[in-house]
Amino acid sequence: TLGRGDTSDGTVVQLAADSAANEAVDDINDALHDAGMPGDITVDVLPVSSDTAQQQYSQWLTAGLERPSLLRMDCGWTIPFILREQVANLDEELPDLASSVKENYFEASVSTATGPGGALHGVPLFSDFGLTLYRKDLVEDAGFDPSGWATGPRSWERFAEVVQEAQSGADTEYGYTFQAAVYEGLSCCTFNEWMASWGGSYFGARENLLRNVGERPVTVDAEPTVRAARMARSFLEGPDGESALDSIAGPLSPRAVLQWEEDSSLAAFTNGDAVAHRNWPYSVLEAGAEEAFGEDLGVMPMPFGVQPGEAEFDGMGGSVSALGGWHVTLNPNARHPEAAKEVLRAMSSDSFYLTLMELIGYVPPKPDLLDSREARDVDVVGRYVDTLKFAGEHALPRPSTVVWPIQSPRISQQVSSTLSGDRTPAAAMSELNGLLERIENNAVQEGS
Amino acid sequence: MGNVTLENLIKRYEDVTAVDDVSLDVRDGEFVTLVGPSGCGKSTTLEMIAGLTKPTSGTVTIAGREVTDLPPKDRGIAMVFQNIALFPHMDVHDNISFGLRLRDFDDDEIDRRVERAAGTVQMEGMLDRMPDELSGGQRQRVAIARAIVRDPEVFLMDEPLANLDAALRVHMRTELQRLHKELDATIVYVTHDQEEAMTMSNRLAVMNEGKVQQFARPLECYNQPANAFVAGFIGSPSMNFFDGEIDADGVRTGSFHVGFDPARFDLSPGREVTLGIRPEDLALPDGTDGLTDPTDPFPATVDVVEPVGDEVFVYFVLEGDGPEDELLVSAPPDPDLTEEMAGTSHDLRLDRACVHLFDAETGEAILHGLDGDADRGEATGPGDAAGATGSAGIEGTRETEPN
Amino acid sequence: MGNVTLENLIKRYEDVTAVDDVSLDVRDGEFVTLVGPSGCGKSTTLEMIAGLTKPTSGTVTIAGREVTDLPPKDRGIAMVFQNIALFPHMDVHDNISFGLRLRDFDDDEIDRRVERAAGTVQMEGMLDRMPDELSGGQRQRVAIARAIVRDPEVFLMDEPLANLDAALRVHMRTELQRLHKELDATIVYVTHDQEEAMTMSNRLAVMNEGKVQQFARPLECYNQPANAFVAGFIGSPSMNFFDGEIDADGVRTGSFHVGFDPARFDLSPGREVTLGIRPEDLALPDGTDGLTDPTDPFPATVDVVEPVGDEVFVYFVLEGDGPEDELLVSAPPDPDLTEEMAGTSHDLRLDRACVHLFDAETGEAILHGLDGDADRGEATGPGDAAGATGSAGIEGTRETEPN
Amino acid sequence: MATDDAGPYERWVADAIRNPGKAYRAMFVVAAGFFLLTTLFPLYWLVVLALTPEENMTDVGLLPNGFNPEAFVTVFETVPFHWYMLNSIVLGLVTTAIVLLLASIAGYVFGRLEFPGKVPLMLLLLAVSYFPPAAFLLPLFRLFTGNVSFLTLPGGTEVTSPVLFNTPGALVLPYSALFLPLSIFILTTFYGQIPDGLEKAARVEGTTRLGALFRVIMPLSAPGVATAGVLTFIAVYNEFFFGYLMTDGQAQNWAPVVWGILQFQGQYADLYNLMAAASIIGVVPVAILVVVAQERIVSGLTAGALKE
Amino acid sequence: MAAETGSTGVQRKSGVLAGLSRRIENLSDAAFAYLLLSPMLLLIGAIAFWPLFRTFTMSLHADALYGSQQFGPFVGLDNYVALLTGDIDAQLTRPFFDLDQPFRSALTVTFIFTIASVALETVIGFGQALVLDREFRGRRWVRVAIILPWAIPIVIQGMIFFLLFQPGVSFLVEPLQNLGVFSGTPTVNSVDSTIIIIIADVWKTSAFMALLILAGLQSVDRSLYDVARVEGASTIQRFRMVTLPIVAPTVIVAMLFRTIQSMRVYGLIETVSSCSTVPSLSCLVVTTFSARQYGTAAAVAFVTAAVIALFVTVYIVGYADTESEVF
Ligand SMILES: Nc1ncnc2c1ncn2[C@@H]1O[C@H](COP(=O)(O)OP(=O)(O)OP(=O)(O)O)[C@@H](O)[C@H]1O
Ligand SMILES: Nc1ncnc2c1ncn2[C@@H]1O[C@H](COP(=O)(O)OP(=O)(O)OP(=O)(O)O)[C@@H](O)[C@H]1O
Ligand SMILES: [Mg+2]
Ligand SMILES: [Mg+2]
Repeated sequence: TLGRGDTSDGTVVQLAADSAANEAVDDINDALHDAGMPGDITVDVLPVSSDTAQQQYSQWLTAGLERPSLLRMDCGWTIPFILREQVANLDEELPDLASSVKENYFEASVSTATGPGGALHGVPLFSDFGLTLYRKDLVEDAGFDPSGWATGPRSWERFAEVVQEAQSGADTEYGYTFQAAVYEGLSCCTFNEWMASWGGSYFGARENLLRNVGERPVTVDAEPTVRAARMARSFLEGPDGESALDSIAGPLSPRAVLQWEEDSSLAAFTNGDAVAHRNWPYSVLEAGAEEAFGEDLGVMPMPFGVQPGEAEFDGMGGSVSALGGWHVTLNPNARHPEAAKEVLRAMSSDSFYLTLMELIGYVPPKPDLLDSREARDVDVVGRYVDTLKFAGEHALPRPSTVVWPIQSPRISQQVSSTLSGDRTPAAAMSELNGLLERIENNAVQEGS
Repeated sequence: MGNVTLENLIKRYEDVTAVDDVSLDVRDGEFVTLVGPSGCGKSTTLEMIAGLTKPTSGTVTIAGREVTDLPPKDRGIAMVFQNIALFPHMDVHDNISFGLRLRDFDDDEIDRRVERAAGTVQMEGMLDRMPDELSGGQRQRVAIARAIVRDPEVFLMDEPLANLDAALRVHMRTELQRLHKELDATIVYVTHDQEEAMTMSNRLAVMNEGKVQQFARPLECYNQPANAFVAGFIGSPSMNFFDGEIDADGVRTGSFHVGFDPARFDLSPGREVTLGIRPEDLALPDGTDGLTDPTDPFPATVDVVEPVGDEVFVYFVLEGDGPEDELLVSAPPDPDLTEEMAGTSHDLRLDRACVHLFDAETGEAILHGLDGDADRGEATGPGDAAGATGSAGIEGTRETEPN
Repeated sequence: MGNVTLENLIKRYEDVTAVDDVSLDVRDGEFVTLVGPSGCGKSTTLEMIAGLTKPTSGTVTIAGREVTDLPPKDRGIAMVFQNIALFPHMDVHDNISFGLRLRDFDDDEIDRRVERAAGTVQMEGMLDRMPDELSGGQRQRVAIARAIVRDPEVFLMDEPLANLDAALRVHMRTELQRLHKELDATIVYVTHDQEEAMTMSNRLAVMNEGKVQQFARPLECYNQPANAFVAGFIGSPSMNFFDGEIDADGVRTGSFHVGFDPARFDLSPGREVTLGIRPEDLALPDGTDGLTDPTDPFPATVDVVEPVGDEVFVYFVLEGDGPEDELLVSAPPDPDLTEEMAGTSHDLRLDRACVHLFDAETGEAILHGLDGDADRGEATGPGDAAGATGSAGIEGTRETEPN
Repeated sequence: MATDDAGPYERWVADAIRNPGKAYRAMFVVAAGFFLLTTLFPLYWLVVLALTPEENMTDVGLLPNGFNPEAFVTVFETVPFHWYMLNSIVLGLVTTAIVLLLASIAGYVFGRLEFPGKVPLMLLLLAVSYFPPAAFLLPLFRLFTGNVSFLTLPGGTEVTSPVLFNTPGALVLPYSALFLPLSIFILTTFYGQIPDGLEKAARVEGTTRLGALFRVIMPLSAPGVATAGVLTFIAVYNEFFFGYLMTDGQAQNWAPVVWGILQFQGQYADLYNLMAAASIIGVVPVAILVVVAQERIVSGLTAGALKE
Repeated sequence: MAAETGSTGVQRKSGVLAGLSRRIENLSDAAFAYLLLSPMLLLIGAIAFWPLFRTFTMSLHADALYGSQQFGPFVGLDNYVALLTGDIDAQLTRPFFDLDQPFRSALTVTFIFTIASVALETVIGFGQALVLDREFRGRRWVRVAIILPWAIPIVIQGMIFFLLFQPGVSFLVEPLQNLGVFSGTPTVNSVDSTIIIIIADVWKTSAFMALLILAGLQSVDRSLYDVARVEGASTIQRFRMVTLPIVAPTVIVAMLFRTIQSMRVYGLIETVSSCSTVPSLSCLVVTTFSARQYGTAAAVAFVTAAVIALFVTVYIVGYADTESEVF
């Protein structure tokens, strides 16, 4: 290999993660050693692109490769690996750690790393939640008082009103921006949040989301889902738009959102073109930086449609943040399993989570830790830990079962087609319902 | 040991038979020329000897070894191609030395040999020209140099001098002959040039339509052609032919009669024959006294007189009862032979010794040289004929009586 | 109106001057042949007439119009290329009809013309063969057909018959001459074949090293060559040359002396000359009585006797004080001339009327035909010389006295 | 004819009609200009992107919003980009060499020999390129990770395929196999057009049939060979599918340059300016290399090839 | 006798080698051909045909969404039947074939893309090649410029065109929308995206055509042009009657491969737009593949190949008519 070899002595544990982690590999090793990882172990980061990681892991694990020993997996697609028994069962490998995780971490996060039998297969590395960022200065200029918004979600009607007035007051280009390109983010998150906040659900009650494929009901044609779609039409077209929801003020959002993913939408916000914006915690770090909006950045939980009690499906309603974030799983064929376990242990220490929070802005997956002094002391993000904690507690995982990769594109297509006005929300959702049902049924046949 | 033996070689393309059962035995050190009309299969025969074209059937033996299945490089041959085929991406030096470099000769030896070969073809100054910077003749000379630089046992040359001017041809002919002697090489040569074929070869193979018509020494082909085709093909200008019929006391054509005793040659009256006589064997009216055995005179009108430097061609039209026969006489230059002669009528005579008879149907030669005097009947062959063609009976060899 | 005028044409490549100040005036309907040694610039001249090569300087005028800058297609020419260059992706029919199709002839007309042209070159049966299925001569015939099918005003032909056998050549020659007459076309022709050049052309342009050496009627080039180069180049076998020096009563070479009165031709003794005599103008010992004005005999030894069908070449070695001179005599076939003669010694004589003198330095002709008899001094030209070359003085035209 | 008062344009037109060469020249200039503009514009925009500071990545016009050439440096700071490039170049060269060798031989066979089964074989070869790369992936991955066993020895040990994952073999082999058909077809057409006479001459001079291929036919098809080489090299240089599945993406494991570029795809943020800078860095030297190489190959094959 | 054997400087190869080489030279054309092809066939066999065979067997099995097995039980041709009858359309990002939505079903999108891009590329590539075939100053740099797009990785090509048509980022979107050419969000509109992808493809791969055709042009025997000029052909006629037929085999090969490549378009779509906006056949393969529906993915791959084979047949039949060097 062109003379570039393994230079370190001692045990090297390879961790597949993103390039950001790769850049910070020295700090990460220091933090891990501080957190009790034995000195003769070092972690080597194998950067993988988040777009391709799932596919690659699947190949590697199927082929029984020994490296990487640890894999960073999106909470959105960890479960299929668990179901295929391609990642180690931590209840067996690290029982003490497993039980501590189950006890102390955000429930939503843990649920996406847990197998059907309840066994833990991954340690959450950080959690992500959908947040609403807004321009405190503009909102205040428009005569609203945002104090208390940090943990007190607004209703969608109220939110739209505030945004519209702030927009016309400040004459920004857009009011509310979010991600609605035809991609996973639309089905897992943007639309899921809207739908759940109106009490709707892809598959009925919350407990169905991660299990019972084929037996669970498909419920996207229910009224709350259609309502969520109509709300989005109001965002784009205003209350008078075709099949829009007249209670929602608008228009607030450019058609460009239909092409936007996280980064493109965030750019419009940080440029000062929008009043409010939906995004993940990393965006807080960027928009809240001193050279951006600093203290003028407000963050609040996602607005709600109906209260939890009024929700059509169990576990829905209220402010709902889509769950993101990543777990670390253990390769069952890992080259140095014991060392890898040591790394996992160190990774789940509070000090390590806090270091990540400082270094990269990763949100610790433990509510208690978010409450701590140390967390509040962290630059920028520290200001918003209350909101983060609230969102974490109201997080909703995507239904990432084995059929989710098949379902997700169909959902984003249908949602996009109705957002763009190609089809009415009712028609699109009812067709989607049919499609999802067929996929579920098919999966049952094949699974049997 | 560079003899080349072809046995029953046949080459068929989809719808053409290019070479049709050719057998030749070229002796070691012999210079054999293939001649024949365009498309008769000469190049194809050479290519089969070289191993470039696989015969449909038949065998090729070189130096006593059957090589029918051997690749060209193992046959110990060199070849000059009719289409020249210089490698366009190499300069003259590299073209000439190609074969040597393949054989890992050392550089000095290569340069020495290339110099010599280039000298032979008078291309010394142009060793680093590319082929497209050469004239047609220069290219051909490079192709010759490429073949001779290697000193193989057998040379195959396909019209190697076609693009060269007279002086260079003469020079190259001498050089090839020198080479032939010095190297003791076997050469199979294709040319359309009569003079080249006649002067250079030990033997000629006259081909037509894929078949060998005659394989013999050049003068034998000239004097005793095996059939009408060979007679007409060898010799330039071509032999004059007349349709004739044997009668009781000779042969009659549409325009004249040649008297002889058919019985002496076992010819029965009524047999249809073709009578042939070479232009240079005919004498003009005032030269007829030199003839040994002249026929009766017959009238002819001069059509065209064409001086060609060292010869003059006189075209006559014969008067007769059949379709108008033409007759060409070639004579040495003479100030009397001018174009003004056209239209004048003369009485011509033939020398019986120079007449060739062929079967009208098969074209096979019946006899070469007649003899009008039935009294001298006991001789099978004529005596000292004044012409160069004094021999009779196709199987007879040339007998020259001392004078 | 197809006259072609070249004025001071020069073509230089990086290091070679291929054509060096050529001026020619080819009259409408004339048949002009360019001859000259390989690489002398014939093809380059044709290409400049065709417009394929841009002259370095000079102008080309065709049919009265200056065309130096005109593309080939607007010059009204057809050309046969020396390298043949058939389109490999077209069959014979399409190759021949290429130019017609460009001119939107209708299909019937095209077929008619292609048939005729193919007939002329005897390629009727092969119209749908691809070029790589043809023999060398067949390809060349297609190339000729492609040129003649179009009836342009000017034909340029570069060695069009190089690959054809004698019979076909004769046929093609006749056809080209017929075409020449019928179409009244102007033809500029390149050939290395003497006979072709002599018989077909109205005028010859003899070139050497890019320059025109003589531009005159064929027999004038033969009989009164402008310089030693032309003398040596025209005529095959080539003229015999001897270095000589004028002395008081003639010219002396290393081996013999030709007596005449130098003063009569304004030649001062001591002048160095080259003496030339054609092989066919020399008579063998027993033929010397036919000479009109023989010189003193000089001894010579027969080296080689080479019969060539209709001629016999006899190579002599002369005895003398200088370096050994060689002499070639070409004689009509004769049964006495056999190879056994080699080594025998003979006394030779020259006919003074056939001697050519050239300046030793410049090569320019001094005079053609001597006259040994000082008494007949008043005559500028010789009388009736028996040879074909009976004329004296370079400016003199051939005078034939009636006999 | 142009008159004195005719405008320059009319004069030009009149001139062009008289002298069509001039019109062709003008057409040529216009065409060349058009091609240059259309091919270069997106590239120019790529440069603009590379120079635009990351935070200004909105409303990028014909000029960069701000000027930040640092991206070109950052590229090397963040990832060992030069190593990725080198990997790709090495992989490209090795693959190109293998492909040219095998395709030359096959091109010779298909272009110049007649034998039974020729057409079906060519069609079969062509069929390889009908399949999306994904169709090869699973079995190949198993093959290259030692998961395919050929036979079980009497002792019970299995002979398995070698582990090529993360080695150049895992890339060069599929690249060679998958890019072969194109080169074979290209070379078949080129070799088929070389006149027989030249091959014959070479064989008489003493080459074997293959010798004639390498000494005469290939040099004479130099433009075709060079083109096949360039197409293969660039295709390998840019190939991603196998590049990303047959290595783990680390520079020391032979990951190709596209991996390097994709390293700038973060979890949420695509660092467009860095990706743009990286691709310019990756592409320009290669394009120039390719052009220079092509001229060298052509002149090398045609002129100096045999001055050994 | 001065035969070669006696000459100085000749090195005889070792007997074994010489014998071998002679035996090889002696083989019949067919045996020789197969011998020469064997390394190539071995490579392709192991790296292409064997995996394809495995994939084909996979296509005869059901998908396995659960468990560690890659595919489920043997189902015969069920996957193919389901695909062609539309039974599994629900599981595909877009239907395999649906005439009601030509721009949204894989087969039609693939056809539209292929025909449009190959046609444009051929014309433009030919133009570029003709420009490059002439001698002029700076030709080398023009050639660099024309080759450059071909050297751009697909990800980057996709990024350029994605950003060029990204509202908010590019200066192009608004004017185009105002002109009514494109919608405001072209990369999520199927028709707009298809056009953009065609443009992007033409931009990049015309160079492929240009390079190949250029090589073809450069190997035309120049003396044929001389003949054509004397015969009276104008520039255009020379092109049509000499150049074109002689480079035709090269152009056909180039078009053939471009067609095959276009029929498999995937990466460009995924980077400029998305598989659900512009579904191509390969998109279906990749999306089902990444959803671990290996059986279905394999079946779609083979159907894709079959469709391409049909297309290719058109070329081969058409080409066989015009006489061939290739087949
Ligand atoms: N492209 C070129 N570059 C350099 N020299 C050239 C080029 N083309 C021709 N020559 C030279 O110009 C001279 C004249 O060439 P040309 O082809 O006119 O000769 P030619 O009289 O036709 O001879 P031949 O009878 O051998 O065909 C030759 O010496 C040739 O080598
Ligand atoms: N590949 C081929 N396919 C079909 N016929 C062919 C092929 N090659 C040669 N021929 C035919 O075979 C015959 C013999 O060709 P060959 O080249 O041997 O003739 P040749 O005697 O050399 O004639 P020339 O003097 O014209 O060169 C010709 O009629 C020719 O047309
Ligand atoms: Mg021949
Ligand atoms: Mg010439």
